[in-house]
Amino acid sequence: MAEAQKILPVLPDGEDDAEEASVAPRLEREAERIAEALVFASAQPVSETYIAGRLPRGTDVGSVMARLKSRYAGSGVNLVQVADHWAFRTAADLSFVVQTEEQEVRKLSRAALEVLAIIAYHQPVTRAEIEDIRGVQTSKGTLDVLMEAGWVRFRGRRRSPGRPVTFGTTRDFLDHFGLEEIRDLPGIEELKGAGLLSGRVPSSLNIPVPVGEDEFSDNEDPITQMDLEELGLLTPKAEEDD
Amino acid sequence: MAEAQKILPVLPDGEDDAEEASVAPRLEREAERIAEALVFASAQPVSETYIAGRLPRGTDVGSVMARLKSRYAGSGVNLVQVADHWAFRTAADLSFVVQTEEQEVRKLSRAALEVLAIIAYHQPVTRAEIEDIRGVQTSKGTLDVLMEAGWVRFRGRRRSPGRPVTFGTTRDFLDHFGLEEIRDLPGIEELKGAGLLSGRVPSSLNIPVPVGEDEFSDNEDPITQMDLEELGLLTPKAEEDD
Amino acid sequence: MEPLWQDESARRGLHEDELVIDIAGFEGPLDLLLHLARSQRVDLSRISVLALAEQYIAFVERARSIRIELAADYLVMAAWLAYLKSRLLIPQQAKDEGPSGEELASALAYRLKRLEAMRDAATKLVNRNRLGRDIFVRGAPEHILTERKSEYEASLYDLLTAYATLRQREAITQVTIERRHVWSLGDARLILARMVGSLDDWTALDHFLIRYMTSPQERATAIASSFAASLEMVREGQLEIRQEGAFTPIYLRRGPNPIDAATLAEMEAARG
Repeated sequence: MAEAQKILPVLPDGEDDAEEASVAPRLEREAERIAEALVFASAQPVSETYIAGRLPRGTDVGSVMARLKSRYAGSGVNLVQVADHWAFRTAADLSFVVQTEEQEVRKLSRAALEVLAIIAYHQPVTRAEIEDIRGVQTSKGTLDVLMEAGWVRFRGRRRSPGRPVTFGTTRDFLDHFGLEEIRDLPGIEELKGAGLLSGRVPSSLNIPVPVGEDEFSDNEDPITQMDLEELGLLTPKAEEDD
Repeated sequence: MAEAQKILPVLPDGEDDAEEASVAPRLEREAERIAEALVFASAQPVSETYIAGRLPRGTDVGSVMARLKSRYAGSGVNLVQVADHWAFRTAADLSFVVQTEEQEVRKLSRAALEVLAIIAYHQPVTRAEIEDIRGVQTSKGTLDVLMEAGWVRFRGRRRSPGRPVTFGTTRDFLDHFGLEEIRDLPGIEELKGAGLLSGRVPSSLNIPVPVGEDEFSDNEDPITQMDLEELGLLTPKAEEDD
Repeated sequence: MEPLWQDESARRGLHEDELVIDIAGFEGPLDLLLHLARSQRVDLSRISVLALAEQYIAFVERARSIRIELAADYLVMAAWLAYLKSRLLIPQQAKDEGPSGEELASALAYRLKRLEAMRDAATKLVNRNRLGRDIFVRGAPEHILTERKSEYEASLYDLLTAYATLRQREAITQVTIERRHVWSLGDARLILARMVGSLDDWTALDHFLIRYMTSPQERATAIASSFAASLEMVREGQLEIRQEGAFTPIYLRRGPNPIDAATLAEMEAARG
């Protein structure tokens, strides 16, 4: 008390109940913080009664919310009231920043993942070889999806009867999966070690070391302009948008 | 301009160059609002480059984020940095109020936790090095669990004979444990100083490390033909492809 | 503080006799050693490695006396510690180039300290404020960021899992499983290489081997395999071998062409 007396004259408004008054704002601020965290973390707008239930008994929720609302008034995010519920919303004038990215990310199907993995490990690989490894036919759509995603490309042609097209992965593939080079893909021992492959795989199972981007194997030719035209990739895009 | 002039006298520090100065803070505040809206709208950490791409050219994103961070410092919601990403998270001291019902934090086995710590503190680290530290083989599935949780990833390969794969932690790991960067791991500097992170035991002082492939902890029974049929793994494959 | 692992309290309260029974609760010899070291109740850098070695060996012997099946790791460690003990007790000879007992002891102490440090780190980590338990994200995010160029999402983990599952599925139909009840030559060779690599003196190593490494059922295969492996190593000059007469102890020591660290590392790697 004696100490408080000494300090008092320095305070801007030296009232008698200054000691009490200095505690109240702290509690008020704490109530605001709690309300703020509750509304932030909730998946739905939060009712005032719910908030009240988490604040010290006797707190005036209405004024807590009003203060919080004004605190956010000029921000990029606003506290808005919906009926007697509260929620945070991006400030209306900034909705353009947030709304540009409507497109939703799609998960790759299991089939697509399998094909992609085979192409990554076994490249350069032909479609027939992919099907041989998977034991099922690969629908055209699956390869299309991978091409569209920008992860798979035509690499070249196998020097074998029919000169089948070979597939390989792209630079974007490495980027997306955080690989420096294709040879960084874990080998059989490492897949086993990481528990992805069980220890009981027969010794006959071997995983090839993928052949990097620009190295062409002996029995592979680079893809040419003509090939691309043949494959229908360079035809004028008239019939697009079907 | 005319408007700015009118407002000037009201500003607390009406200096001569106030005209320029009054524009800059407004732009700065606007940049803060945009950054705030972007990060607040997302549950995932948002990269600084992404934010930069949405701010006026030439904006110093670093200082915008720093100001925003200090603006939120005492609030119920904090702006936190996760590697080069930013996210809003509820303040740690409010965890007692925010408890949601569906909260479920992955319970890790003791072994998994130990492996996680070793990967975090020693990264990039190979599996052999992890086992050297623990003195036991890493059971299959331990690394698998950590990777599935999204906390551990294949990082690359060691430039040493055999090119063993190295492991490291992910941004999700930092996010989950509330770390800005790896250097914030508790006690990492002391451990480094004590030589416990880099120091290698000279190989002439080899202490026996378990030999491979005997799986003592492995209490699985061999898979039988019948199991396989039960699991549906041996049913004839039709052309299942989506 | 959240208990780090459930069996912790139960384990740490064990008496030594119970320890024997609870061998399964330990994650390998180093874990057991660390537990024994902690029971000395001193700073790890000041533990008596000799006392530790003795405790460990006594422990292993007790476990064996009541016929508890011990994994080979524990026995290799026992053999190694017995060797370490002899290095610590017998004064270093002048022309001995191998690591001294003290060096070996400090290497062991280092490994114990490092393991303990990582355990502490794990505890600190798991007790941090964690996302979803103490700290929460925005509950109603207003948009999903697509920072990536691709509109498709897949992680490396997804990719590898898909590939591994696929290859496994393809291969599994041809699986034949065999259980190994014998020591392969490779096993025996590696164990010998680890233990004799730095032995300058004639040592009755087969004594250690048989005493610590094998359960009675495995004795025959252990002797046969290590003997065959040792002959091979003698031929390559990695070992020298001596026996006074039939059924007398077999002595081993480092040969003129000893295994260097790199070769040993290679062997370890090959065993994977």
